[in-house]
Amino acid sequence: MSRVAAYLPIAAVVALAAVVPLVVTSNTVINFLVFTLIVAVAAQGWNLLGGYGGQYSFGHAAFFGTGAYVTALLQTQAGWNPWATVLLGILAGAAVGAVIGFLSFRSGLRGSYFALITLAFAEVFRILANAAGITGGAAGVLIRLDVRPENFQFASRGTFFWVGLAVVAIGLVLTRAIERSRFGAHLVAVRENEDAARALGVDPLRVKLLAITLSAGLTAASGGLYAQYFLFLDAGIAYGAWISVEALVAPIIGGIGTVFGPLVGAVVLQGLGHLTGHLAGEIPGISLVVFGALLILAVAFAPDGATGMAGRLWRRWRRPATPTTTPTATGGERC
Amino acid sequence: MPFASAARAAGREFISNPVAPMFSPEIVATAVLNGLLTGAVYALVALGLTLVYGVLHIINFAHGALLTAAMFAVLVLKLWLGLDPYVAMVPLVPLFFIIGYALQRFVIGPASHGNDANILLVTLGLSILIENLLLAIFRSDTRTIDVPYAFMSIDLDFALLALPRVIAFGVSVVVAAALWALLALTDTGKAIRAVAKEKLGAALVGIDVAHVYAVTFGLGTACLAVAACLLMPTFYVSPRAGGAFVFVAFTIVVLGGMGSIPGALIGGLFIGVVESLSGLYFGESLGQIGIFAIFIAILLFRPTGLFGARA
Amino acid sequence: MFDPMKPDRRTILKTGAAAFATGVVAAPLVLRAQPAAIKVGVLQPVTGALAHDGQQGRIGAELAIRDINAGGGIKSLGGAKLEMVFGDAKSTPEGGTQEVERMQGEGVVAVVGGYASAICLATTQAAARYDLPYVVDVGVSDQIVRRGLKNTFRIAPGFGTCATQALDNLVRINDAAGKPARTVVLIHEDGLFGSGLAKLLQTELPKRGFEVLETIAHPTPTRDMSNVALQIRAKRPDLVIPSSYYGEYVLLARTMQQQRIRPKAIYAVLNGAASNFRFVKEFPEAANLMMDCNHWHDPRNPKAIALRKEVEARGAFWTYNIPLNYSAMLFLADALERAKSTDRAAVIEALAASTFDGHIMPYGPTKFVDGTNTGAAPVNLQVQGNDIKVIYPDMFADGKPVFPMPA
Amino acid sequence: MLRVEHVTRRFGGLVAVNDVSLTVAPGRITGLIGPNGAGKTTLFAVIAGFVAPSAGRVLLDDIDVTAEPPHRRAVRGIARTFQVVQPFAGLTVRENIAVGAHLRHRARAEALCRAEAIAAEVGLSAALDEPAAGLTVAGRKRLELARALATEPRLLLLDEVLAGLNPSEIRDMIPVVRGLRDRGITILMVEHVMQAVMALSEHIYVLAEGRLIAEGAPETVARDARVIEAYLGHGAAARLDRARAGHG
Repeated sequence: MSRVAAYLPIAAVVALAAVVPLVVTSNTVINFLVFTLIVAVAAQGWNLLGGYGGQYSFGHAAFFGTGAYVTALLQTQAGWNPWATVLLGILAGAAVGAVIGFLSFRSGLRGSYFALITLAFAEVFRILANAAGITGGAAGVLIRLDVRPENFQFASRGTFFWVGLAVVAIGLVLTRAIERSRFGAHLVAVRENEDAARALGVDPLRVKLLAITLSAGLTAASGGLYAQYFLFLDAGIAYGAWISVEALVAPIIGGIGTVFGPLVGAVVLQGLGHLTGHLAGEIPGISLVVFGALLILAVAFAPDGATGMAGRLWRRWRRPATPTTTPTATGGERC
Repeated sequence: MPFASAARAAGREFISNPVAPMFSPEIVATAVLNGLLTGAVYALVALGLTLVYGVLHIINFAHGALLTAAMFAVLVLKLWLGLDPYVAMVPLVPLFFIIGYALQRFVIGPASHGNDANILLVTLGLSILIENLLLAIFRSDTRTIDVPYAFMSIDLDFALLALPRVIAFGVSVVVAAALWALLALTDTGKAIRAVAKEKLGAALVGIDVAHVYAVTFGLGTACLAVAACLLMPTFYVSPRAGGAFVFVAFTIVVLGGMGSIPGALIGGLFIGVVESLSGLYFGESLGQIGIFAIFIAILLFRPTGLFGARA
Repeated sequence: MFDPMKPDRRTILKTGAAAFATGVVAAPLVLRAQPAAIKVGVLQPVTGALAHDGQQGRIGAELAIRDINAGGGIKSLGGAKLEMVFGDAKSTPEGGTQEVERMQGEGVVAVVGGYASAICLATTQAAARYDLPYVVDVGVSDQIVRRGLKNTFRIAPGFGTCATQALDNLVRINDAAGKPARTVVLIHEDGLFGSGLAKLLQTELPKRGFEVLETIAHPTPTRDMSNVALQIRAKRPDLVIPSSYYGEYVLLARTMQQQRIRPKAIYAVLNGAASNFRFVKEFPEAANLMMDCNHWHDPRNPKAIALRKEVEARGAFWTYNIPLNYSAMLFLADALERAKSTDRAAVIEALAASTFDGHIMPYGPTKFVDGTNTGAAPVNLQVQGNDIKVIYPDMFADGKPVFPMPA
Repeated sequence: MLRVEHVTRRFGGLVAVNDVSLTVAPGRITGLIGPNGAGKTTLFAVIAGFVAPSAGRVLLDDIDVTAEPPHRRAVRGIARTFQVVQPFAGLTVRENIAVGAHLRHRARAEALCRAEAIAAEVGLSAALDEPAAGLTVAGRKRLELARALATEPRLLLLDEVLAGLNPSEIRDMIPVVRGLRDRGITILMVEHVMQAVMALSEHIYVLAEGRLIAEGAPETVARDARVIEAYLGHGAAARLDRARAGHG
């Protein structure tokens, strides 16, 4: 596949999505979409480590929250520009990822153990943020409403949609670039079989560390976006289990270890959440019941998620038209 | 913002708690006893988790949600039929055995295609599902039940021990012993141990592995039913109540050694006492962080646990 | 579930479409005999962790709208009826923000509710983008009114007011009984609410002649209160002042009773349980004679009495959320009446200048200073028998304090 | 090229490898044989760096690599296959081989290109875009070999690449291995299939119960009484001798 062909679908999807605020005038819909994009970014982060690296984190809230708190606190306490604090939040989230990754991967934790320890770290952060003075404790942090673009606050929700879409696009491109890189090949190899990878000259610790750092950075970006959009944080939002769950469930529903899986999953999940909310009226928790059920069903019946299922249907539908061998043909061009 | 800054100062003070206070020997002794009483129930919750881990080699993330479900079952039996929580054990233990059996046999097993990572996700999905189903049915209120013996206590001269908690301690120890005996002495126990050790070998000698898995899961869930019956006379239930116990149970399981029944019992009692004493000396809040700190430290530095079986 | 006037889905869809149409065709065309309904946003968390409180708040708002409409609607606007646009904040700030956006889209004239501080902080800001008037019901954090948002009006007393009032009232109750209490143990949850209050009490109580023997923090959730009870027992205080959420407070009260700890009074501030009928009903013995300084209705107000009767007749528990939201809606209706317009700037102006004195809460005439209703104050309550009585201040009281508790 | 000096590896009370020393000369095929449980795979794991020796050293080109992890040794030019094949099951054959090729080629396109060439070399061209999980046993063995080759090793450790293959598959494989030697790759192969080892190797070490019991040219080793005893049991050498005498 040529470079252009590899990135073309991303460009097409992003371009198509960018038109949405021009067509849709309802702020409710835009607001819903912005939240979906924020979740999608967190899910893209999770997918790098979980989907490509096979390390299932149950505590991505640790990175989301760090990104969000750093973004918010450096503005409110130190008065820095939010564009800068969002970037610093990403760096801080990545650093937290590197430290947690170093501690757990060096101790050889994987599978259930890795899931448990990430969950524990996120909980410790939540408790600390809830108690510490600097985070505003249980009352949370509030970013002052001051609508100026240079202040990362926009008069129109549509503008924020584009900002969120830009970050999603960066996530898509980053994922595709990793897929097409040596690091990506190593990461997938470590997921599939760590011993075999080591025999082929792959340093699993290094690969997993890089993966968790990038993953955490991307999820921290999602946290920064959240802070700038809702302008309010508390420990339960920033470090709560909800974002760990959303970041994990979305890629699994959408297609784990694929470029578009997290985005598709986030759209499907948020959409379904809304739909069930409407259908079921005010029965509390009913949309989460659907989340849980979908997760189980996806694992049971669609291990490659919505994108995988769509891909299979697509191939089945067009098989009669174009006979065989497209992959080998493109493979031949490479050499 | 005078008030907020006052609050911040308070927050700081609790983080860097000053000098540990001195307590009389009576208070310390009572705190230890309290810790043992609480720890026994922790152990019971951990027992189910460690049993499932020991045999299926998976961490059941739905454990907390199942405990909550059992607690609500106790509540419903009390409210609708006036059934005493201790009597409720009679229907609930077999019921939860069946629920656990069915979950493993018909949901977790088939859905995860024998892949460990999938099991992790399926049990996570189950926990989300169960917790929110309970929320949908019972709403988010905190509920309690009133029993005539709730405030009876045993007077030890220096301490008053709540009768329901003493009962909970006794029953927990008996259940742990019974579970150990079941594994050591019965044919079912032998089959479970065989599957735990060598799944393929066990299958070759004609043991129905899927059945044994499900039985194990059922036993683990039945332990939760017992724990729920013991907890409800003194505790409250809300759709998130089980979550308060589950991390402690995880900690106990890694502390006692994954899969070890004596380890879970000793670990539970140990954590109970540690929590009680650190709560006394460093404040309850720090006690909570202490559990996580122990948990993380053990996973990082001694994942086989402090006591009990090797992994 | 209690639901006095649940609209079926079709009417919601229809009115939604109607709102869209009128929005497009513009207002001057309204020349019909029946004036167009005025849409009022009611925002409460009716799902998620705060669902119970949200459902209660919603009941209050709904009943108020029903009563206002039955009384002829907004007369200065030709008897226009109020129409509720309900939004579920899902117990999260982003859930609330989402609903404010929807309400804005549906063209509400104002939003009432919010309940939790976190939700109120986020949603008032979202509403401020559109200069949408926002009447906060509970939202105890004083940050809500300290940001200079012109659209935000909180009718209930905030944290600072409640804390100082609680202290003053304690001193007066103690003095009136001949100062039986001198020593205090403070129990608090370790979040900002509890620790903030504890810090304040720690500095203020000694100035008023009390001695704080011990301050004990506990997290939420706490699985076991035995140690806390143990420490209380060792200190033998005259007063125990707890500030915790419902579950932990119930646990503490039960453990204290089980450990036979009987101080001269248990005096709570803004507590989750001490003025909750569920607690009173489920644990009459543990709850009896507990005091709380909190929001409550005015027990002498006939409207409030009738409202409570009606709610209890339908099998729902009575909590302060109901009269508070009821009162908030009356307050808004009064402002609309005086504004004679649904123009947002006019409504905000009318709200800010309000001297409304028809509250069913024990409040004096409304007077807003920087978004805070300085006419509002909490009252002291005590569980007596199976009821919760207002025992202080005397002008609202329907009971006499039982203090100290009989041994 | 490779020197193993006095390597011992204990697992608890069990001594899997006991004071073994051997050298592998460059450009040749060296065989390592022995009955089941002789410690061949453990010794292999020590050489490749997957298992740390309890005592002794491993030297590559006179550099002590005993403390180096496997991936560092791979960079130095040691490649191994696994007795129990370890494919990246979720990836295609091409992607599997490319992981190995990435060791010397950073660019993705180049690595994929190399993978294609190597697949041709081991006879996997037809399966390039198949998922590795779908290969036959013989195919997986070839994949193991191809991946190791893709790292462009100087020393190739082959752990029973012929085990589990049928005679005709073995016949196909032998020239492949020989071709590698001819390209200048030094090979150390563990084999159970005696015939093949004898045919391929220029020098053979025999391991039994963790100890080295014999070494030398294939013909010498095949006649060694200790080797025959180790393989066929006590007294086997004598019985064989008598049988030969009878025929002669």
